[in-house]
Amino acid sequence: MATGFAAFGTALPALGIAVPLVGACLLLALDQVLPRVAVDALAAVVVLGVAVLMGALVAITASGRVVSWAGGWRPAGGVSVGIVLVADPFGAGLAFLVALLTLAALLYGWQYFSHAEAHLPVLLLLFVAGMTGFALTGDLFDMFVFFELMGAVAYALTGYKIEEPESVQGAFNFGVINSLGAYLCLAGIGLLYARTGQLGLAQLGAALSGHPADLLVLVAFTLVATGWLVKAAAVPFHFWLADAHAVAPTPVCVLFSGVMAPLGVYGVARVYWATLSGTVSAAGVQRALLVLGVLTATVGALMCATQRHLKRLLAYSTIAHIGLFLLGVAALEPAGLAGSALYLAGHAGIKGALFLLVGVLLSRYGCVDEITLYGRGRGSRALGWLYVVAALALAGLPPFGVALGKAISEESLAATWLAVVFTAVSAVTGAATLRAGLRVFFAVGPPPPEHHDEDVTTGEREEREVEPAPARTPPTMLVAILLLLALGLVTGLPAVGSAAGRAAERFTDRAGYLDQVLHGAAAPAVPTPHGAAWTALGAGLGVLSAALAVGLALLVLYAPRLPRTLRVAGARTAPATHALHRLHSGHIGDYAAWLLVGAVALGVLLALPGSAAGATGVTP
Amino acid sequence: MSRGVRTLIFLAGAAGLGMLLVLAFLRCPPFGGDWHPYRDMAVPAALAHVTPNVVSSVNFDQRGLDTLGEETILLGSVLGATVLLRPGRHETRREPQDVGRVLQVTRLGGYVMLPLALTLGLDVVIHGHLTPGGGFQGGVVLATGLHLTYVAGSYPALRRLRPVSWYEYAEALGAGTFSVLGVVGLVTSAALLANFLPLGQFQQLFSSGTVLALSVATGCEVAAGVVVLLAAFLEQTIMIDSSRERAG
Amino acid sequence: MSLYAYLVAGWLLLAGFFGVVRSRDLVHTAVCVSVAQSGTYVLLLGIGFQRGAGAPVFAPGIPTTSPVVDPVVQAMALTDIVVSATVTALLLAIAVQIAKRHGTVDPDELHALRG
Amino acid sequence: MTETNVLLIVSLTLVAVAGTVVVATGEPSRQAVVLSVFGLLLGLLFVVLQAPDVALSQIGVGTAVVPLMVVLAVRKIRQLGSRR
Repeated sequence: MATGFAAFGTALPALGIAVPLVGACLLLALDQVLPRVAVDALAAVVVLGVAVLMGALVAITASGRVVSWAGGWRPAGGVSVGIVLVADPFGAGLAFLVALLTLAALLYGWQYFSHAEAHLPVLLLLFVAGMTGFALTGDLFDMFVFFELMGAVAYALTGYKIEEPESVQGAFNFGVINSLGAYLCLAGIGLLYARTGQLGLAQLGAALSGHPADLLVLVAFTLVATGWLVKAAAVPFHFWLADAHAVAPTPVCVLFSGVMAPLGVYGVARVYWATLSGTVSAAGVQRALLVLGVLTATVGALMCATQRHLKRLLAYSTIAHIGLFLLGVAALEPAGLAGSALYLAGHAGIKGALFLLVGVLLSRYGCVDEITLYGRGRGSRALGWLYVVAALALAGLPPFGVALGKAISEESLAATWLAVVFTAVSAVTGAATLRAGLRVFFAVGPPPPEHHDEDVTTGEREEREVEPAPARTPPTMLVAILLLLALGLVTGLPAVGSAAGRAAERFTDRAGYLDQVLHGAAAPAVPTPHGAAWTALGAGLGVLSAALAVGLALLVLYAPRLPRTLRVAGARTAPATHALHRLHSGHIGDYAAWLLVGAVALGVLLALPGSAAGATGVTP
Repeated sequence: MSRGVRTLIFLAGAAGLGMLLVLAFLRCPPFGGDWHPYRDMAVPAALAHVTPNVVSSVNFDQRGLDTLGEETILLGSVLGATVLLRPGRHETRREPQDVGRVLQVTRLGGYVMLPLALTLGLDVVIHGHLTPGGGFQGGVVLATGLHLTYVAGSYPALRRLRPVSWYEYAEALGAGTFSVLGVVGLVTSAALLANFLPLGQFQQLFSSGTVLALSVATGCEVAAGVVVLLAAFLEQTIMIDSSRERAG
Repeated sequence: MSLYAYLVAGWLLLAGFFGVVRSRDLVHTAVCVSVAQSGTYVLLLGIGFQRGAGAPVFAPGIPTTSPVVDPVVQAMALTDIVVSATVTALLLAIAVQIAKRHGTVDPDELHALRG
Repeated sequence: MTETNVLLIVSLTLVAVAGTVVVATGEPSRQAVVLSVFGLLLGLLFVVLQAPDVALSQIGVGTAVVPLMVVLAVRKIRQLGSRR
């Protein structure tokens, strides 16, 4: 019985990849024959199955990693020709999150989403397989393969609405930039292979350890990290994200913002801790993550605050939050990582709910423009209140998971100025989200003036995703929204916090990872660290950023009634904002040029001597 | 951003990255050297599983999970391309005409080559574990061979050879077989994509266990997938009338 | 000589980027992306090459002890080729739709996504 | 030994030049032809590098399938352009 259970446990990571694949093939063969309801139901059953399996995997990994060698090529003497799947609580948790969000996406699109002759559920299942594989594999080249799988399916999903000019252009930009990033990443993998002759994360780690990183290893890490950071949409690799997230079908946006982009941050953290910690200079890694994190958070927040296209607004807020996740990782210690992980999970639920609420607006009014929609949502108070709650949760209102993760991250970065960045960025993105919701659902403030700026994308002319427009919101859509909000709430539970703390200890234990993967050593128990819990200070900062968000939103809404001097001060910042908008040109050539510059900057930040400890108050 | 500024930013980035790459290349082991630790493990592993083509052994046995991912990328992209190239709301299908301007020599050449290409493709698929080639290469040859009838100038003939929905089933069948063989390995040998079939004798057709089976499944998927992919592009160009489509 | 293969790989990678940056036609852009990727094939196979070693396929009559070049990079390059072909296919399909919706495939004339 | 060196240098140079020409060819229907040649030269390089499996793939994909898709896409885009 005990061995049977253990065998079941080691089979789980493989099943997380194989079950959606078999399901996709089955669905592809059957979806011309079966009636619509059966196709939807089959897809939902497969994803529910994956969710159950990955939930079980999360439970099992609480007591140690699950290591399984594909093909049965177990290592001898610390090396193997095979590929290893390694599930630890973070990897398993991400796989679980993927399944849950996909379930919500399918539920939202239940029977409604027009996908005649367009295989949407099949593409979603393949997407699940790609993301699960990326989260669970312990092999660098295999990560690249699953990265490309995620990518290929995602380009098609982004361009899915072929009738829309924005949609196809966004898909093209996404496809080109992600592919170029992936090729840089593959060049980096090649360099590491040239040096070590290994591809497994653990084998690479073992082969590299003992010597400080030379330029080859640094350049290789730069290239690999560039690939993952393109997926994560860190500035200046971020341009594609708003283009793609704003145009993809709404249920797909839930997955894009909730897990696909955050998987890039996970990739960087995974490769660093499993392979390169102790080899590359921690000070360099910390400096690079801090600079990119602050830049990403600031640019994302500014762009978010100045959007009127609701889905673009949410997309830029995702960029801002990715910056904050990077800052949490930048502490390079378990507490910051635990904070980022909780933040990420809570954000996935809340941001998903917000995207779906905007999707409901789109299905009703065929428009996602804040100014055109002013007051038009007044008929649906309930949705309005859900939106306000979600916006406040995004700003960091306790007891949601976003607030807990944010608090833990802030406390792990001892420097005060970083806590200020966290609070400011949460407040600004929360305020922008809230402002839009208050205008649309409650007609707060005077009607905003219509003004045309060729450097701003409006959302006036969008294709309805649901034809014909439903008279009232179908219950399945509401259930999906509530499910995602509940996810945001559950991730704020103290028990989840301490589990994340233990998971982070496990994640950063490089020696333990190598021993277990390469030599089959048992995983030792990890202590629950301090700091992975609610504190008065953390909750207070959460309330503060939520209150700031409300204040800022009201300030903007009532801006025309402000004293003249204040308005002039606001107008002074306009040229800077305008310049920032012009950089986001939608031009693929610009994006490719910035990608190269970003890669070089990353390399320089990693390689410069000296320490960033002075700025953060953290000594790696 | 103007073209000039964009190019300047590119040049700065390219100079930097070029420098980083050269610095890294200078520290690579010398080109053509004999230090290849993975190779030193992979070759005995391939021989132990009776697979003379070591690349096929790496692809389908030792690192089979990569290939599972790769075949799924192909499946997803073919599906994605057909989704992206589906007729829009205002588009209509028209009946294609035979292109009349093809030289008789070309036409004859196309028809003569067809059976040759199909035989060659099948040969490459089923001997992938013994000689260079395998499911992917053979599948591409098969699909390309079929399209020689298009080079021969007869799109209607190609369409008769190619009821696209059958190929879609074949593609799903090939990809599904790959995944299912992987799961069978998980059940029988407790490892995804384990080589659970009899290994046979060295240099025999029926040897190397699942390598042959996975290679054939891949061949089926790739041949069908490439046909579906090219069909989507051919449909767009030859059969879909976009003249009533509004421009953005 | 020992660096030449790697330099060619790096050159192709950057040439592809250059093409994307300067492109005036999205079909051209898609093709340049595939040129950038071909740099990675050259890099991988260059890394796995060994002078005097044969292909990693033991035909009848060739002793299994004779030296062969690295088969692992070849398997990686094979995967890479599939990825390249499929990405190019997707990008071309999207470019066709862009031509329909925007009436142009010149990136300088696409204005749907700004700010 | 030197023979291999010559072969390597020649095929690498041809690949580098052909790749550059592909990028420099702005007109996509001509680019499809150059791309096909580039694919073939890459295939030859892979033969020299003792990678027949990869060469076979590259020649199938790079000289036939991808250029054909490029030609078809260009033709479709032309059709669209001609009516405006």
